[in-house]
Amino acid sequence: MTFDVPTLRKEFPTLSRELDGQRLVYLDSAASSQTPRVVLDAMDRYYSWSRSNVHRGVYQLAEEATDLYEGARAKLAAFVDADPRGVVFTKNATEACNLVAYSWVRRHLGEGDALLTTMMEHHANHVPFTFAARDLGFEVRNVPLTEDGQLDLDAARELVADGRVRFLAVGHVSNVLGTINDVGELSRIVRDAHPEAKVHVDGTQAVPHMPVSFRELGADFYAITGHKMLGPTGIGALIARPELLDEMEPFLTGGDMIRDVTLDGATWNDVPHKFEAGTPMIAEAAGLGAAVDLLTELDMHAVRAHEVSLTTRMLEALSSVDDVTIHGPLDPTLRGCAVSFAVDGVHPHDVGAMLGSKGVCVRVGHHCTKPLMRCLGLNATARASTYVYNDVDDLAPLVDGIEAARRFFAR
Amino acid sequence: MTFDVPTLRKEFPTLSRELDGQRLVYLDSAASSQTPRVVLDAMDRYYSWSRSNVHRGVYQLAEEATDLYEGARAKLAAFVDADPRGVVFTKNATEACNLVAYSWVRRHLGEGDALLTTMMEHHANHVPFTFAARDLGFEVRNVPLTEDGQLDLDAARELVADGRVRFLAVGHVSNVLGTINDVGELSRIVRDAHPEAKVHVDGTQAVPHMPVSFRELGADFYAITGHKMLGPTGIGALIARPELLDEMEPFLTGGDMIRDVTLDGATWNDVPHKFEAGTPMIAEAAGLGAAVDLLTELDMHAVRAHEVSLTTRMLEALSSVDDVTIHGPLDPTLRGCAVSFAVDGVHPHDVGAMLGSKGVCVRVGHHCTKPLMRCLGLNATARASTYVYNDVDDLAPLVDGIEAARRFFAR
Amino acid sequence: MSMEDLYQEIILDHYRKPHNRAPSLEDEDVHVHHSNPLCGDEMDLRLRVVDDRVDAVVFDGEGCSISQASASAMSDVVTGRDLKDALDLAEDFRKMMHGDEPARADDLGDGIAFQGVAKFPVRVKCALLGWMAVRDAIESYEQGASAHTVTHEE
Amino acid sequence: MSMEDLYQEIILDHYRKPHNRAPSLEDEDVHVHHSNPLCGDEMDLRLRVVDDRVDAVVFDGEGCSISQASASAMSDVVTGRDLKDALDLAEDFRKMMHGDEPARADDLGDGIAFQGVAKFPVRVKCALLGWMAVRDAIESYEQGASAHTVTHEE
Ligand SMILES: Cc1ncc(COP(=O)(O)O)c(C=O)c1O
Ligand SMILES: Cc1ncc(COP(=O)(O)O)c(C=O)c1O
Repeated sequence: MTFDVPTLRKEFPTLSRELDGQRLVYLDSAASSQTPRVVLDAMDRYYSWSRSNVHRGVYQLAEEATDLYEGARAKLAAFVDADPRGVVFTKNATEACNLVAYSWVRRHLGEGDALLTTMMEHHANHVPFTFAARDLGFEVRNVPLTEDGQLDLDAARELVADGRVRFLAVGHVSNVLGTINDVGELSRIVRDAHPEAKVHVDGTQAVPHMPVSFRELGADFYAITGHKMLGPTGIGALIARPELLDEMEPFLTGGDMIRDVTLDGATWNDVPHKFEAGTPMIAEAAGLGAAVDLLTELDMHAVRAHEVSLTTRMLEALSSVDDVTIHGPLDPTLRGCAVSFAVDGVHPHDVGAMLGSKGVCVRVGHHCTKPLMRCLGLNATARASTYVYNDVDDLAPLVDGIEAARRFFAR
Repeated sequence: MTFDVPTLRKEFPTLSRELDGQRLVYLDSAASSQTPRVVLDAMDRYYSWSRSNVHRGVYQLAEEATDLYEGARAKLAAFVDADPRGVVFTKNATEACNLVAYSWVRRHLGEGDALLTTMMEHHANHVPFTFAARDLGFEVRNVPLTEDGQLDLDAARELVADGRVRFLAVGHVSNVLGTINDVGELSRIVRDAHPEAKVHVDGTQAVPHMPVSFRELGADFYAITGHKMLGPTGIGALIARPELLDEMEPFLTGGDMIRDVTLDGATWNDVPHKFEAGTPMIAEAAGLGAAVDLLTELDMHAVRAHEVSLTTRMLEALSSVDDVTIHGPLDPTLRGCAVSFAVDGVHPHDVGAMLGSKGVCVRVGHHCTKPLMRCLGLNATARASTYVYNDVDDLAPLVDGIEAARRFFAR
Repeated sequence: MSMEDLYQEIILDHYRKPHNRAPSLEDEDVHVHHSNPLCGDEMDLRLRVVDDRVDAVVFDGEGCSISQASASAMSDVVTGRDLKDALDLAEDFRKMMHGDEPARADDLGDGIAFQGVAKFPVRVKCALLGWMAVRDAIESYEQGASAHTVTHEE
Repeated sequence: MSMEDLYQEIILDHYRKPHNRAPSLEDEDVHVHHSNPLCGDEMDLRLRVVDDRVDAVVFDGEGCSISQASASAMSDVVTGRDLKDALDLAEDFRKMMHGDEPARADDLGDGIAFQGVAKFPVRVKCALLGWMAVRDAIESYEQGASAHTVTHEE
């Protein structure tokens, strides 16, 4: 149940690049993962062999393109254990969250209602809902965090007690703290207080890294992005219960999502097409399909096992550096593999620049989680995040770089 | 001012494919164009060399990715003679039209107002507005067509006479009739009746084929799609006056488009970023940039000249076949290079299948223009459309295939 | 994709001389309207039922050769059958269009000639149009009053 | 991307021992708050004007070494200059950050050490933070009443 990282690494072209003569150490997969050759090849095959538009062509190229596109949908559905009719392709996870905000939240919530989200959400899973709240006057409530960066479920119980919470938006895994949230339990809390409440999960940081079953999770909506799971840029998906999609009004409208159009109205196509307006991301779907194939071949249980063991070593390594504070849970089994840390007295920007100068790529900033930053009393963190192509040999350069930053920026 | 089609054709890998031993004759560029190697190479370079996320990275890869992405914006802006601050990347033209519908139309039009569009719009430029009208109660008016498939501007004058029309949505070039609309004149008609009226142009079928200056056109919004202009799938753009974007509320919200987020609100980033939520289409932008470079190198005046001459020959060729009726203007200088036609007694589907069996790829169906189809009293047409890689040698297979269909399906 | 694979002679015969093609049907029990939004095909199908049997079925409308020929073949096959049996055949045909071997090949009559269409996904909807229309007509009849009109889109 | 290109000794000196860094300023005329949303930097800048000259300027806040050092160098440069001149230097610095040769290299004082930052686009905003804050403070002063507070985000 383990895989061979050095061999796998060869499949990712950027990883063989050198920066100023130093090996590139990519520790920013939580922002965007590297893309393996199989994914590039799948896209290239489409462009060089079957290049055409999907769905309406009567010639062979168009049929091949349609098969690629719909085939990718089936693959992704199988990968997350969902019904293909509930897989809507979007350009990224952000669009998926907005789809839910426009087609469900904005059409169901109003004054007197409340929406529950958390203090650790990525802006993609927060702003679409607060923006809707501003327009429609419903209330937004935020589940606070415990000391160790978990959702405070007792506080959540209180927040839903008045029965007004009709919608929950929660991240599956935090992109800053790494926390794996108990989405099932939080859903139960919300639905116990309001059985008809809908649950939307931001799975952006979960699906690349661990086995996920949409059916078992019991959510209504689940957002995914392709570029963090070995796929190309420009594609994501909303996974949803197809019956729910059936009832919903569309979000983006235009070609391909309609059944008929008259001068003053339209009837909608079947789901999931009703939610896919215009020419879709055909090459990107082909690429994402190939990424899903590779992840399936690696086996998501093995991926998770590799990452737990690597995160264990990462946490040890970071703890060994003086003046380094780790944000988020310290137990690797409770967390994903994005690890945020602070270096006392050195601004994250400077930590990042020093690491960058040594070929080590980490992310610094607020990671699109301003409410969380405020909650932690920070402006920014440095974050190192790993994936299938990382291994323990990537940890020494990280530690060396942090040590160098400490020395260089000592006052 | 002419270019060498046989040489150029070599740059488009799919075109060297054979179908059942026959040369592939691609006449469906109005649906999606072929993609040249330079575009594939640009995307590959990003994925194999600079693969990372944009905008927030302090390491070199992220800076390169940002340069690629913002560089593509500058290129596209120059290509259509617009301010880069007014270039918003979207996933396709349909999203661009929806952006306008959500961020301008839905926030400004209500009962008592009217929106003007035309009988020949693609669903992408029609349904987002009729859908908004249904929700908000404003009126939608449609400019009818003259006998020869032009907009009836006299009728338009009457439609705006009561001063209620506050918004115009019009296509620059029809994807079915080929008609090049006098967008400037129609805008004047609308603005004469209501000086504050906004003009949105669907330029999807114009920008790939002729020189376009957004500034000269005088529109407020202009929608574009990448996959019809030699670019990749999964990217389009809304071109807009930046001052207007400044005033508007965003559409999609989430990461990268905000300045600050608090628990119950957000302030927005500068334009155009305010309208680009989430991880953008980085590779796709790099690809679109390369497509724009190639088109610039070919010179859009030369492209247009090539297409006028080829369309002239296409119209002649089709007219020479018995029982063939051409829809839309017969004067090639008044039209783009999408040519719809009917073969008397043979259903378009059967025409398309026969052509497909001979390696000739044309589109059949309603082309996402149901209102136009009703207006023409048709259910579907067959459409042949050309681009820079087509030449007169593609016309004989088209004519042969139509003749074959006539014989085969004669009753 | 060769023309011969798709357009068998028997299909062309039905296309050139369709059976039971008519704009109206005396004493009709059900009238359904089906359209295939993707190719713009439209079909009106009228059904008359006597003693729980398909007494007569006629179709009319616009469509490609495959949709017209398939409806023609369908009309031959279902006429005279009891409703349940006709529904069963429609389901068999549908499955055949999705690549299954037909369970009742003999009973499908000329419908069997359309088996090759399964290889052409875009045309599957065309071949199904008439069959789906008759299925809806029967189901509408079974659910509804003695006579009513259903406008149904695929 | 080597550290030496970016972090010149003079920059590190300003970073380690910033000049005019303080949380308040007696008799301040303008207080502006700038933040760089991308890296989460925040800066409070206070300005006192006497006879149309920058009598004093202090800054405070959170930021990386570049933003802190640049603000420190800026404060040295603008103090004592008349407002127009200070604005002009801010513009010269801004242009330098966008790759232009500075027109008034000598007058930019230690600010000139930041020229290399132009090669690091993500850090340009950091280096600009203090300069843009002082520009806004002066412009606010010129437009506004004798004393007021402006919260301004880049
Ligand atoms: C005239 C016109 N407008 C809009 C569109 C929609 O473009 P896209 O599918 O790329 O969103 C198309 C293409 O299908 C078109 O031809
Ligand atoms: C937790 C989380 N949610 C949502 C997103 C947004 O994903 P995208 O930028 O692909 O829309 C991200 C990534 O930036 C993320 O980390």
